[in-house]
Amino acid sequence: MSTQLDDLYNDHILDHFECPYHKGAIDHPSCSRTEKNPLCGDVVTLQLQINPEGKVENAYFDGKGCAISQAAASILCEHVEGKSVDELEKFQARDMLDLLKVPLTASRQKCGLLGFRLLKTLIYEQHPEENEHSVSPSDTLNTPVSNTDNE
Amino acid sequence: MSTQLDDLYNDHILDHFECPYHKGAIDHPSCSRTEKNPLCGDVVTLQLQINPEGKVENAYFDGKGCAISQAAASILCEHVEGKSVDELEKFQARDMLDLLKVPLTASRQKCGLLGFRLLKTLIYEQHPEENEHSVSPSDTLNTPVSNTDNE
Amino acid sequence: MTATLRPTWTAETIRRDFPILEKRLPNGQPLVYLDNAATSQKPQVVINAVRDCYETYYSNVHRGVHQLGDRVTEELEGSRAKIQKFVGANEPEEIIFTSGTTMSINLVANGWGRRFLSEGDEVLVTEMEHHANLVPWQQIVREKNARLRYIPITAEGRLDKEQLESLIGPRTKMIAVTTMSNVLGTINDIHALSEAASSCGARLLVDAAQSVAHMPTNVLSPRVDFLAFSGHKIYGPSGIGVLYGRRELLEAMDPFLCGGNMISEVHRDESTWGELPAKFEAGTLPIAPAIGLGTAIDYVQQLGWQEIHDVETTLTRRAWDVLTEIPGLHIVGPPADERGSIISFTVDRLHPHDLATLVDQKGVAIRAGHHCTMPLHDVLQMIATARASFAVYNTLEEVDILADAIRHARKVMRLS
Amino acid sequence: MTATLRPTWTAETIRRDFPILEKRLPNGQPLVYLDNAATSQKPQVVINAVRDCYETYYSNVHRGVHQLGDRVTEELEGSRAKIQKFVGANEPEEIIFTSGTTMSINLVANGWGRRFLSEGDEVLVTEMEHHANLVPWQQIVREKNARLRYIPITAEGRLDKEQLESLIGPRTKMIAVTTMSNVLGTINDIHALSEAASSCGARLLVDAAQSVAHMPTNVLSPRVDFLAFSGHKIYGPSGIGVLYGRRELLEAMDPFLCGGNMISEVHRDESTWGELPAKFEAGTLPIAPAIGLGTAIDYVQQLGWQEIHDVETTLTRRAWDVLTEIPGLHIVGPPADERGSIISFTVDRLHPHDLATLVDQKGVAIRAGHHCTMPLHDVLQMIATARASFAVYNTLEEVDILADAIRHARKVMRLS
Ligand SMILES: Cc1ncc(COP(=O)(O)O)c(C=O)c1O
Ligand SMILES: Cc1ncc(COP(=O)(O)O)c(C=O)c1O
Repeated sequence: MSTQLDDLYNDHILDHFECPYHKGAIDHPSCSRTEKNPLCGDVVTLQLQINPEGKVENAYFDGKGCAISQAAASILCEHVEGKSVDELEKFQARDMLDLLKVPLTASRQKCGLLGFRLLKTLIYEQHPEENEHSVSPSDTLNTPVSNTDNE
Repeated sequence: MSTQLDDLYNDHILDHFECPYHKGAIDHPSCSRTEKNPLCGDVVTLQLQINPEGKVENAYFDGKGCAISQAAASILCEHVEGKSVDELEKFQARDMLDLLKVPLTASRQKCGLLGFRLLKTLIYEQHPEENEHSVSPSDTLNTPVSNTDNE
Repeated sequence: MTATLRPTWTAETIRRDFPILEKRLPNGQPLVYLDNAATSQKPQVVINAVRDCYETYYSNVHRGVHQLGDRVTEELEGSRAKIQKFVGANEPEEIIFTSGTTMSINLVANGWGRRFLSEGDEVLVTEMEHHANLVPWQQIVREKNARLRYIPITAEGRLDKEQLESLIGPRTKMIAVTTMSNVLGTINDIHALSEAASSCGARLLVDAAQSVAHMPTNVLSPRVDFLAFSGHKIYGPSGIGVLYGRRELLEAMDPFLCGGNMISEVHRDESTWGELPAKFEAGTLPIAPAIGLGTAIDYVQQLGWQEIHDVETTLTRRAWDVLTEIPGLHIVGPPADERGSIISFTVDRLHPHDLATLVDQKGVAIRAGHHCTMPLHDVLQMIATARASFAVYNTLEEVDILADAIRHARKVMRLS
Repeated sequence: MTATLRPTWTAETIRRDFPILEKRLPNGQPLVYLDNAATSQKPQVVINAVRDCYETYYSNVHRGVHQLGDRVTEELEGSRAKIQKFVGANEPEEIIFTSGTTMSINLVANGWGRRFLSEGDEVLVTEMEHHANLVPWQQIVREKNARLRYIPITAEGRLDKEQLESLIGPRTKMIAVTTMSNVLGTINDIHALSEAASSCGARLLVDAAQSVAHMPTNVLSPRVDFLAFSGHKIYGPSGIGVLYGRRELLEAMDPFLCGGNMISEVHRDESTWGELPAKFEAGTLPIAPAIGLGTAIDYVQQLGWQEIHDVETTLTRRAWDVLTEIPGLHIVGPPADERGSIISFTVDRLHPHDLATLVDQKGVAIRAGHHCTMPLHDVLQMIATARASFAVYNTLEEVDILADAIRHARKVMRLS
């Protein structure tokens, strides 16, 4: 149960939050997508430039929201560049959380995985035919908690 | 809380149940009314013959149901005969329960008061103008428990 | 999780789990609780689960930006996952927390019915349904100019399969049926009904309120579209119920209750709905009861279905034997071996309410009335019946006490 | 019953009544619970009332042909009578048990709205309503081709009375408004709204979810037609709520949920409805939570409204003072003296979710988000706010811990 939260906002996260990697827009992205977490209003746009060999040459994000969602998107962009679409298909939510290097409580995982969800959808759309009979991204992207709002 | 139920089905009740007083019908009653307790299916019809002086000359009931509802209707008929409408207006649920001479739990009071409810409505209808601004019978007839059915 | 912690148990050992069974009644008698079909008693573990929630980690769920919120959400979602496995559903999102069976069925009648029923469509129910699985359908078919039709029962209180064949057809859009009659004890053949539903493309809703504590529940074999039950009849807390619905259907349906939690975005004049299960869980859930229900399900699974079945059929057979010996006593419904642990009966010249009051003097709690099945009682041509219903903690001695109490009642009423 | 058993009490003495407040959080910190507007903690007497119900007299209500049934019905109806007096209603039959505020408002929107709203009619809400008092109205006005209109708020977060004047008219059929905003803390002038409603012949529904634990509730002066609240925000169990409705209205309305208990007679194709309150209480009620709510109400009344008000305004003023000293912190809504014990705020360059997570490290539970008031947040031009809300058991020290934790959060986030 207990998670040591003191480490959450460490230099790794805060550096990415304050000086994000590739925050902005690509002129002619191969694909682009925006998503919102209505609960906290986090918004992230992810844009990829994929070369004919199926490699991500450029990854940019834009958005606003909590430090976790924005830092995670920045860390994600840094990570995916140079990776092939095939490699990224194997990239799991767990791997994303590992990349953040900080313990996220269930309730904050949705923030940490917002950019990742976009990535998975974009990658999935690269091979829609192939994936026809496999699981849809929404099946694999369920975070542990259905993080809806209530009081 | 605790009520000694052993006395409930005593000779007074059972005699009235088995050999009811004035069970049947009057040919030309002054007023007549039937009511049902949907919970247990008890049905009672009460008929009164009221003379010009406002005295109940004859009271008959008919019906079927549990011993309590039927015995109580019989006891009621015995009691009201010879009483004036004015007297019966003052007759309260508490008085009816006293007449039964047995302790009724909240849940069985509806049975014991079924005939009484009819009486109150019939009496009330004798003077509708007078009563216009007073409480309606449904206000005064609420038994302690709303004895509806559920499981 | 479902490992048998009690490889062998008897009513005697299990009774210690239920604090109320050790108490004396106001009249000083020990309690003989035979009203389990109305609601069951709660084991200490369930009572403690509710208390522990309030005493150690209570807060609101799904808002866990704080530690308590994380913990309570984890517990609630853990309970949902238990229920998912318990009913054999594919995904936890198909499990909706409601306030009870009644609410679950109202949700479907409104959320599915208002959208998918049209003029001339037919909803098929049975003559043995509880009002909870009748009145919501009466209301929605009236609104939609659709029609409610009844699968009749045989003289022995079973569904009439031949009539079923002739009732289903292209207009049948929903078959809504109980798994176990709360009066007759009849266990319905859900396999046959599932096949009937698929043969005509209808949806199948099962009201598992009565069966869920007594036999395994599985929504995939035979496949059902909706399944409803209440926590309070399966040794769980009061105030919590469950609706299982297949994902595609839940996604296609309109929400029922509206408010917080069930939305994605609220604008001034319109809103968009949240994802499952939130879409159907408006407002603050019954948090502690929902968590307690998870504990109750653990408890039942630890007992084991075979063991539960053995204990309960022994009770039911004994009851059948000793009750049928009582002069003037008539049991409704199928034979002892083909029913759940419910026995409804009448005694000649002894009104069920008088009977219930009289056996109560001996500490025996049974029920009398129409048991929320007026149409069934019309078919039976009875106004009311008395009902004894058994649970895992009842004993053969209690069955004998019931029989003695009925004999005593006859004596008091001058019938013997 | 409402005799002041504690003529003087302080947060310190009262804290001992709440077992959770003595527990440590998973991270070892003491709990500073400032999320009371979401849900409040439970005193031992309430926890025990629920437990005692299960351990000593639990069974189903309104079927008391046995002793347990009589007892549990007496307790439940006793709780209803307490609630009746608590809200100042004329009759216990005007008190409907529901699963919560959300359910209560849905009941009115459907049971009243479906019958009494017509094309062109208007339902008036405010910009500060909780989704529970918005989305049900959105749905029913859409169904009826009626219209939802909003009473705007002023820059300080109060209802704009001049606008109110111009909004009401002959088409206004319902005014549905919160007694206290769960974000701004604003306490609305129900007197003025009650007059506005009678001036145009509209019904008035008040959502008392936020005020009910903090100030007296009375449905007769000023007169309101419907009043809704939840047990879990007034130190009561989860899973229970209340709807008060005036008898004439409840009698004229259609039922909402259908099933057992709410009927008088069920025939094959139609049913007749039971009397109040049963007509609106379909199915098995949340029995133990309903009884526990009665105990919670006793508890609050023993504290006394004046005492509660004094304690809570002291907390709110202190919070105002210490929070406004924090650089970049902005409070939304009216001044400390004119609000309930709720303070929502933002901190420049510190997202409310990050803030809530960071203060949680210090054991402080606050909330972050839109608090189920998206239209209000649109008006405020904010996506989310952080919210601290106080109850009788909070202390001035806790307020200071909150302020320190926010300062610490700013430091961690490199803002100071
Ligand atoms: C003002 C207001 N109305 C309604 C609600 C909904 O209450 P519940 O979630 O208990 O149904 C809340 C709290 O969530 C509230 O603050
Ligand atoms: C077969 C059946 N269906 C539905 C219900 C209704 O359940 P609840 O009252 O818990 O909503 C019951 C019990 O009351 C029942 O026996």
